[in-house]
Amino acid sequence: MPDATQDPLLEVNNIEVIYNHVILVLKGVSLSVPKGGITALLGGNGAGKTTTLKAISNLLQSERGEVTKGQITYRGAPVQGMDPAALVKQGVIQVMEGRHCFEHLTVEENLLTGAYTRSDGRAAIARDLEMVYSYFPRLKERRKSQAGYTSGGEQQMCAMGRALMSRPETILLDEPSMGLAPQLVEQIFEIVKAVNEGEGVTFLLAEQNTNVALRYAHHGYILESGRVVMDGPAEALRENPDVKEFYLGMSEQGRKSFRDVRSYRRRKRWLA
Amino acid sequence: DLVVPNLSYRTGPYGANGTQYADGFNDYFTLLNERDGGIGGEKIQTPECETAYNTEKGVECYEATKGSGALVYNPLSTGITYQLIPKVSADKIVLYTPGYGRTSAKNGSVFEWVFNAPANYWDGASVAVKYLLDQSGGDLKGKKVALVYHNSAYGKEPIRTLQDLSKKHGFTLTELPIDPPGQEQKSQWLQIRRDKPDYVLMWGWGVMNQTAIQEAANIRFPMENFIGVWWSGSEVDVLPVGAAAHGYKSLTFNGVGTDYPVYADMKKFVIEPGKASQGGQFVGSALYSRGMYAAVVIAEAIKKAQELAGTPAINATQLRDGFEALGITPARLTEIGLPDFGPEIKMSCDNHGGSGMARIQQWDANAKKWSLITEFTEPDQEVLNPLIAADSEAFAKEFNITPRC
Amino acid sequence: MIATPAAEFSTDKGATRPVLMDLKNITLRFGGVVAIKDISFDIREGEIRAIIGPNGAGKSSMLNVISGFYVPQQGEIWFEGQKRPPMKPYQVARLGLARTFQNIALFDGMSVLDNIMTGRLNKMKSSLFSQALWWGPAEREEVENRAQVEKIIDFLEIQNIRKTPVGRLPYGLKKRVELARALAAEPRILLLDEPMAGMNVEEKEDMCRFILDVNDEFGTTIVLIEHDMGVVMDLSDRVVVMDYGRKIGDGTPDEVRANPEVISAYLGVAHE
Amino acid sequence: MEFLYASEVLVNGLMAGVMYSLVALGFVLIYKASGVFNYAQGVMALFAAMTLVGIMEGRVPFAHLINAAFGVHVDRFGWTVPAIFGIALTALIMVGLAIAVEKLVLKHLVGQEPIILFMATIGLAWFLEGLGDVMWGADVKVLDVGLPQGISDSIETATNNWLGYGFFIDRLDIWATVIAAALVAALVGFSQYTKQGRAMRAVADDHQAALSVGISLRFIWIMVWSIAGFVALVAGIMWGTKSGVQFSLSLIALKALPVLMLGGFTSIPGAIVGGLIIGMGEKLFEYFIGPMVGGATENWFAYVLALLFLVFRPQGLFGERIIERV
Amino acid sequence: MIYREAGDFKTSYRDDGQTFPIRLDRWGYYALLGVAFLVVPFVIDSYWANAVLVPFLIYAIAAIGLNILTGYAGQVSLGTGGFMAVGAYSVYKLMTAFPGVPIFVHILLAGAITAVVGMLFGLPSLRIKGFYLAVATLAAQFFLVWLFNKVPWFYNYSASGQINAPERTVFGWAVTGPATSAPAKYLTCLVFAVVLAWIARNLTRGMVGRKWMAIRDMDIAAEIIGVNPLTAKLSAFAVSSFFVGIAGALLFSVYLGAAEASEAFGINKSFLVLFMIIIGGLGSIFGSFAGAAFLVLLPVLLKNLLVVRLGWPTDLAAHLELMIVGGLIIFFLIVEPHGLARLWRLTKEKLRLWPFPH
Ligand SMILES: Nc1ncnc2c1ncn2[C@@H]1O[C@H](COP(=O)(O)OP(=O)(O)OP(=O)(O)O)[C@@H](O)[C@H]1O
Ligand SMILES: Nc1ncnc2c1ncn2[C@@H]1O[C@H](COP(=O)(O)OP(=O)(O)OP(=O)(O)O)[C@@H](O)[C@H]1O
Ligand SMILES: [Mg+2]
Ligand SMILES: [Mg+2]
Repeated sequence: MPDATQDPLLEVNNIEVIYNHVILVLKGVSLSVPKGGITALLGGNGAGKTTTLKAISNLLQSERGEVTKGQITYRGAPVQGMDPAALVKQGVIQVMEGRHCFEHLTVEENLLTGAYTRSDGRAAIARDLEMVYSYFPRLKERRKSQAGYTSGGEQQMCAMGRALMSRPETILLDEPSMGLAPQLVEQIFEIVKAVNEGEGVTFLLAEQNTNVALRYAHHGYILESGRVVMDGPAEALRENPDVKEFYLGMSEQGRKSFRDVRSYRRRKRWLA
Repeated sequence: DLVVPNLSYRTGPYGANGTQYADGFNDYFTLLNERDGGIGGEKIQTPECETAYNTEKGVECYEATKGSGALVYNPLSTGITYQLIPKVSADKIVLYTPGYGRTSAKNGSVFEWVFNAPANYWDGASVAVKYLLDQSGGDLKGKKVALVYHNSAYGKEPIRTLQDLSKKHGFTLTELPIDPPGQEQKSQWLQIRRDKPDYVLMWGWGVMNQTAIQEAANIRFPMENFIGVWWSGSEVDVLPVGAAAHGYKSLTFNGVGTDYPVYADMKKFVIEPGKASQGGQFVGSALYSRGMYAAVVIAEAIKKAQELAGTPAINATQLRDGFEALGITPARLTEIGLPDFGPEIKMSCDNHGGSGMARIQQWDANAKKWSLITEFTEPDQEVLNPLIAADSEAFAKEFNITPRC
Repeated sequence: MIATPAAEFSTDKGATRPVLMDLKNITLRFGGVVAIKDISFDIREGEIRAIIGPNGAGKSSMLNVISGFYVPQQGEIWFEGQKRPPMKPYQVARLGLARTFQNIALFDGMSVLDNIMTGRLNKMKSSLFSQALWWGPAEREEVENRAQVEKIIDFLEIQNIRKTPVGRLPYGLKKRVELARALAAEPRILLLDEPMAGMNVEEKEDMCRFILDVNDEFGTTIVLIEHDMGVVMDLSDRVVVMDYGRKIGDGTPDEVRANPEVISAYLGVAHE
Repeated sequence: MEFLYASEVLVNGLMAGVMYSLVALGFVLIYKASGVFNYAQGVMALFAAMTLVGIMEGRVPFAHLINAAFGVHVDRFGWTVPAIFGIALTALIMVGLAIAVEKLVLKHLVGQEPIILFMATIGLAWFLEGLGDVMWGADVKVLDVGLPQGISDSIETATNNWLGYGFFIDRLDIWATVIAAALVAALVGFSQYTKQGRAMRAVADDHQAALSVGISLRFIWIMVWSIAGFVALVAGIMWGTKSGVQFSLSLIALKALPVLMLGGFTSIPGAIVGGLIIGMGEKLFEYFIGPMVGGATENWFAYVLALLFLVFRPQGLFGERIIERV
Repeated sequence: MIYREAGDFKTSYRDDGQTFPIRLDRWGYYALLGVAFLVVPFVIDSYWANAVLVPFLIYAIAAIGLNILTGYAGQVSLGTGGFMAVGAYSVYKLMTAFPGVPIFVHILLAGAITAVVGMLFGLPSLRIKGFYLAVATLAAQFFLVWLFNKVPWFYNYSASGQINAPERTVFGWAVTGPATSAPAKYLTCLVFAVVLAWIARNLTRGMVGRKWMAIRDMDIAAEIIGVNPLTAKLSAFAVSSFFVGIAGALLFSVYLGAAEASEAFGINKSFLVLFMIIIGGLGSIFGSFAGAAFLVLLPVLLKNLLVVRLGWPTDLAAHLELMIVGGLIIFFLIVEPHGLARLWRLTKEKLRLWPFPH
């Protein structure tokens, strides 16, 4: 199994991100994503997961955010300032949080835009389209409808499928499980696993569903208020008592009912 | 120095027209300054201010220049004129609006500060009708006349006069408004095609003129029966239409072309030394000539005012007196080097509008020039005077003005 | 999974309370797509009613029907024993329905406080004219309602972001603000569309606590769509299961969990 | 007879409508590709036409500025350029303009709300208007690229023989119709069936997502603005030939707006159908009803007509359905 | 750390809701009002009044009006010119028909009439949205101008269709007509601008304003949580038109003194006011003032610089002015798409943190 120290494909070095010139969001985040691995980025709401992913794929500019310190390298070369499209050509594609399908395009057209940067011919693209449909049969049923009118889950599949269509080397997945039925969550992660193992695609995924994420990931980083507070191999994190309590919802006696957590408690912070 | 601001427009929808007029206006004063050292020894300054034919900018220009001792304004815009009439009356500055502006300003006893000699729109309408009478052997009974007009204060001015004239002479009048800028006139001209009027009159400005001439040609309307007001009779209006515009007619109250003695001096003192406004590219054009004509009248009035006041450094009130005592005879025009360039003007305290005479010019598309085809004709004062009296009285009542003379 | 005594209590609650809203034979079509196919179920006073089902099953559409945004081609809605005439959504809101949305529908240009205040719009009656003058009745009313809203802000622990424009908030907090807005309306029925999507366990626990508190303290009836089975099973009194627009199950969590059709269509495997 | 008059008005209205459509097309393209309502489209037509005349007549660009700054007297180079080269050169300049617009304006406004982009195009319109005037002067220019103008005699005689009433149809309008039809066919094919066309529509929906799948916004924008620039050039040529190249040319944008509204901002065929309906409607209305209400109804009538259509179809006749979901 | 809010505690919800929560702002505001009312009238001359301050104040009123509709309620309108014309012609008809009634009453009534007309033209907004609506409002623009041009009753049958404002006085001071002094013009407009800005502020901080903003941000969600789109949109149209109508009435009666519908209230006016609010900042009352100041002052400044100072030919200056204003609009949008108001707020946020960068 690949681990963080060997052959890092993508490296984030102590970056700082500021929105709107005044809001400091990331306060020195470092990550390293090994080639062929699945790396999970965990953390609560507003921890800065999305921001980190956008910093990598250079999508911050359009939100008036900027990386003010630190460095991001892909295959050893810095990517800052690169056109996002150029990055996709290099094989890094992001599945954005909140789906972001092209509403007025049909599901199939959405998928085809994923293949925009490819130049390996129609046949190959058609083959991959079939592959995506085989992963997500529901999409095939809805292929002719405008994406804007499909349900939340269908849109999530569409966004995933669209990314796969670009035959990427690395996929940045932002909250893939959000809004999906439990069965489908497992399915999506199975697909991630299959793509990872079968085609050697590297994944960096931001996830709230720590449970599943840590089951499929090889390595995990935990982010809080813009800082990495913990990282390690997935199994190690799974066993960590703090992670267990705050991210997996387990107490010593195993999973407890949501009905029972009624009393107010202050969470322990790694960093004050 | 004497200050005569030039509120011009060289941009916007009417920039192409305004530029030529402003050039003529500037160049004549440059000529006086260069050749004669000004008027009565006082140089004339013509600080220019761009109004873009926009009333608010016009007001800004007026306010910006009036402090410098401005004597007279000539904004070349009916809209701005209406804006300035109350202001000049309060500030006691002369407003000179030859061939445009408020027609009833001819009544000097109500409009103390406004002059619109040699002719106004109602004069124009009447002269045009007289010409039509001439053309149809002195009788317009049963004839049909269509008026194509710029749908604005300017274009609406002649309507009432024409209505009265149609009653008097027994022709029917059809009014066809065109919204500015007026690039689309298909339906109006197809109406003309259907109704087959004998004559078409036009009160247009800017791109509307040439579109109308083009459309007239498209429905094969005989050009010689199509007559524009003086603002619809410049090269800008006919050149783009090409050969189809041949024979188109318009009113005018000034001469065109460079066949006047004054141009020898103009060439020597202004154009060749490179002092001409915009490099002198429009010298002799219809609008250039009209701008120059306005400058001539103002210069003559200044001269008169200097005589009356006994000092060359006159103020605006003295200039008003100069205007009211102004008389420009054919002899005087010849003396200036512009023989037969404009009608005779005789003004007084209550007549601020001169004789109202105008003539007809016709476009020769082959030679690409205008030629004058009639002599100066008097308008039908019998019809016009009551109209002017009524309109100015209404204004006097609204603004509590007691007639002066 | 440990069975909780709460589940039994809730069964009881579901069976004995009077019916507040009754949906009868609802069918909803979009062109060729049948989003809801002849579904009937009821909602009882004070219960927590969950709707579950795979993606695209028609759950959100169902909420839209209840809140009057979609008009079903067939079917009737009975509210408090009376048939509800055709109504505009804002009229439905006046009956005492409030909701949150699957794809957060906050007013991005406004502060958190203003967003929550909009929840009280049916409680504030001062006229345009008196608001223009401000001094006097309008200001008094504003201050009174502000006090109510502050209670909700305290309750949901979002004091520190009161004045922040919601556009800048992270996902989880947005969800909480949306809940606050819905609560501010003091609704009879609260419709929640995936309120816990994109949250980690700890945050879900908080959210559950809020939901249960609302239900307990104000006796608010709650309709809940959620994909986290843990949450659904622990919280709800009765569950409706939808699949492809059909109803395939209705009953207590335990009954539903044991329903083979539900297992095959949605849960995948018998849930832990 | 009255019927024949009316049908002549109708035919002329249809043709006028085609002329509006030429301008509307440029709007549609940019709107489709970037969700930007490009206020500068009319000015682009003016600018293109001015440049074309300037090149063909061998005018010295910025002559006026140079003269004012250095006290010299330059005006013409003294050569003339054939229309076909002039058009090619102008098209190149419009591509240059597209690149400049992308680099200096759009690039910095990725992901902003439509109204902000709209505003930026207004700034652009002002800038271009000033630039055109400074470069080529504000005089009325005559444009002649060899398109025939004036009444078509053959149609007149043909209809005269057939109906006993000669229809007056401007040959320029016939040309406009042919050119517009060709443009529409080409553009529809492009946007529906090619990869770039699809990418263009994707960009219109969601800038961020488009970026994230590797569509280069910069490329798409340059491409679309270049095409729109070309369409503007075509419109400029037609209108410039019709009524001279001058400031008022930029105002024909106002005639294109109701066409857009009616046809739908996002639909290329809509631009043409909208143009036909508007042209026909306003001409017939002015012809029949105008005289009763005092005339000059065309400006508002076009808008009111479009408004009535919109009340029934808020996205215009062919516009994409406005997606309303929560 | 001169500019700060620390130590400036609010102890009631009332205080918390006030217009200028920071003490320094409040003082600055009072000082500005003091200068505007007590100093400026004594130093103003007719150039400053007619070319700068009066148009600035009038456009600020119109901009606030349009900002209510577009910035707060999200309904883009290009009918401002037409609505200003309604205000102008209403006040003209009222002034000439009832000369005895105080002019302030006429101006307010003109606003009210415009409000009714605005509501009428606001009806399509229930179906039509976004740029479609913007273009649809042009129907109002063109139709209204046509109407005032065509029906002689509106211009009292004058020969040319021009309307002229007769003289009317307030406490013996002429505020309309040619004899009006510069301070009188200025003060009249200032009173209206201040009172209307205050009303706009009240409306936008209360529930009405929230409903408008809710409709703007997400109309469907707003309707589902209980906003009646009909009343919300129509009230926005009404209030907005009321402001715009007053601006039109002032423009005609106090500022220009004479007007003609198609020239003074053409489509350009609609665009100009829209530019003002976008440059100034959508959804900001301060922004309305800033935008009006920017677009009134900049051309005057540029003209004075290029023509008066540098002595360039006027046409070249006018063309360059277009280029510069156009370029500056783009520049400002790039620097801060949310307008001058946001730029101002960001500066303040930085000042608050100063000397620390974050
Ligand atoms: N465009 C923006 N402008 C200002 N602040 C922003 C912006 N986008 C995000 N933020 C702030 O950055 C912080 C981190 O946000 P981010 O979206 O990266 O969190 P996240 O970890 O992805 O959270 P979630 O799990 O809720 O998606 C948040 O506090 C948020 O308020
Ligand atoms: N306005 C609409 N027009 C067309 N189709 C629609 C519309 N709204 C919903 N649908 C379709 O109806 C079906 C049900 O959608 P709905 O959003 O209710 O699903 P859901 O159960 O909420 O799914 P999810 O869990 O993914 O949110 C989907 O197939 C969707 O594409
Ligand atoms: Mg996130
Ligand atoms: Mg849903």
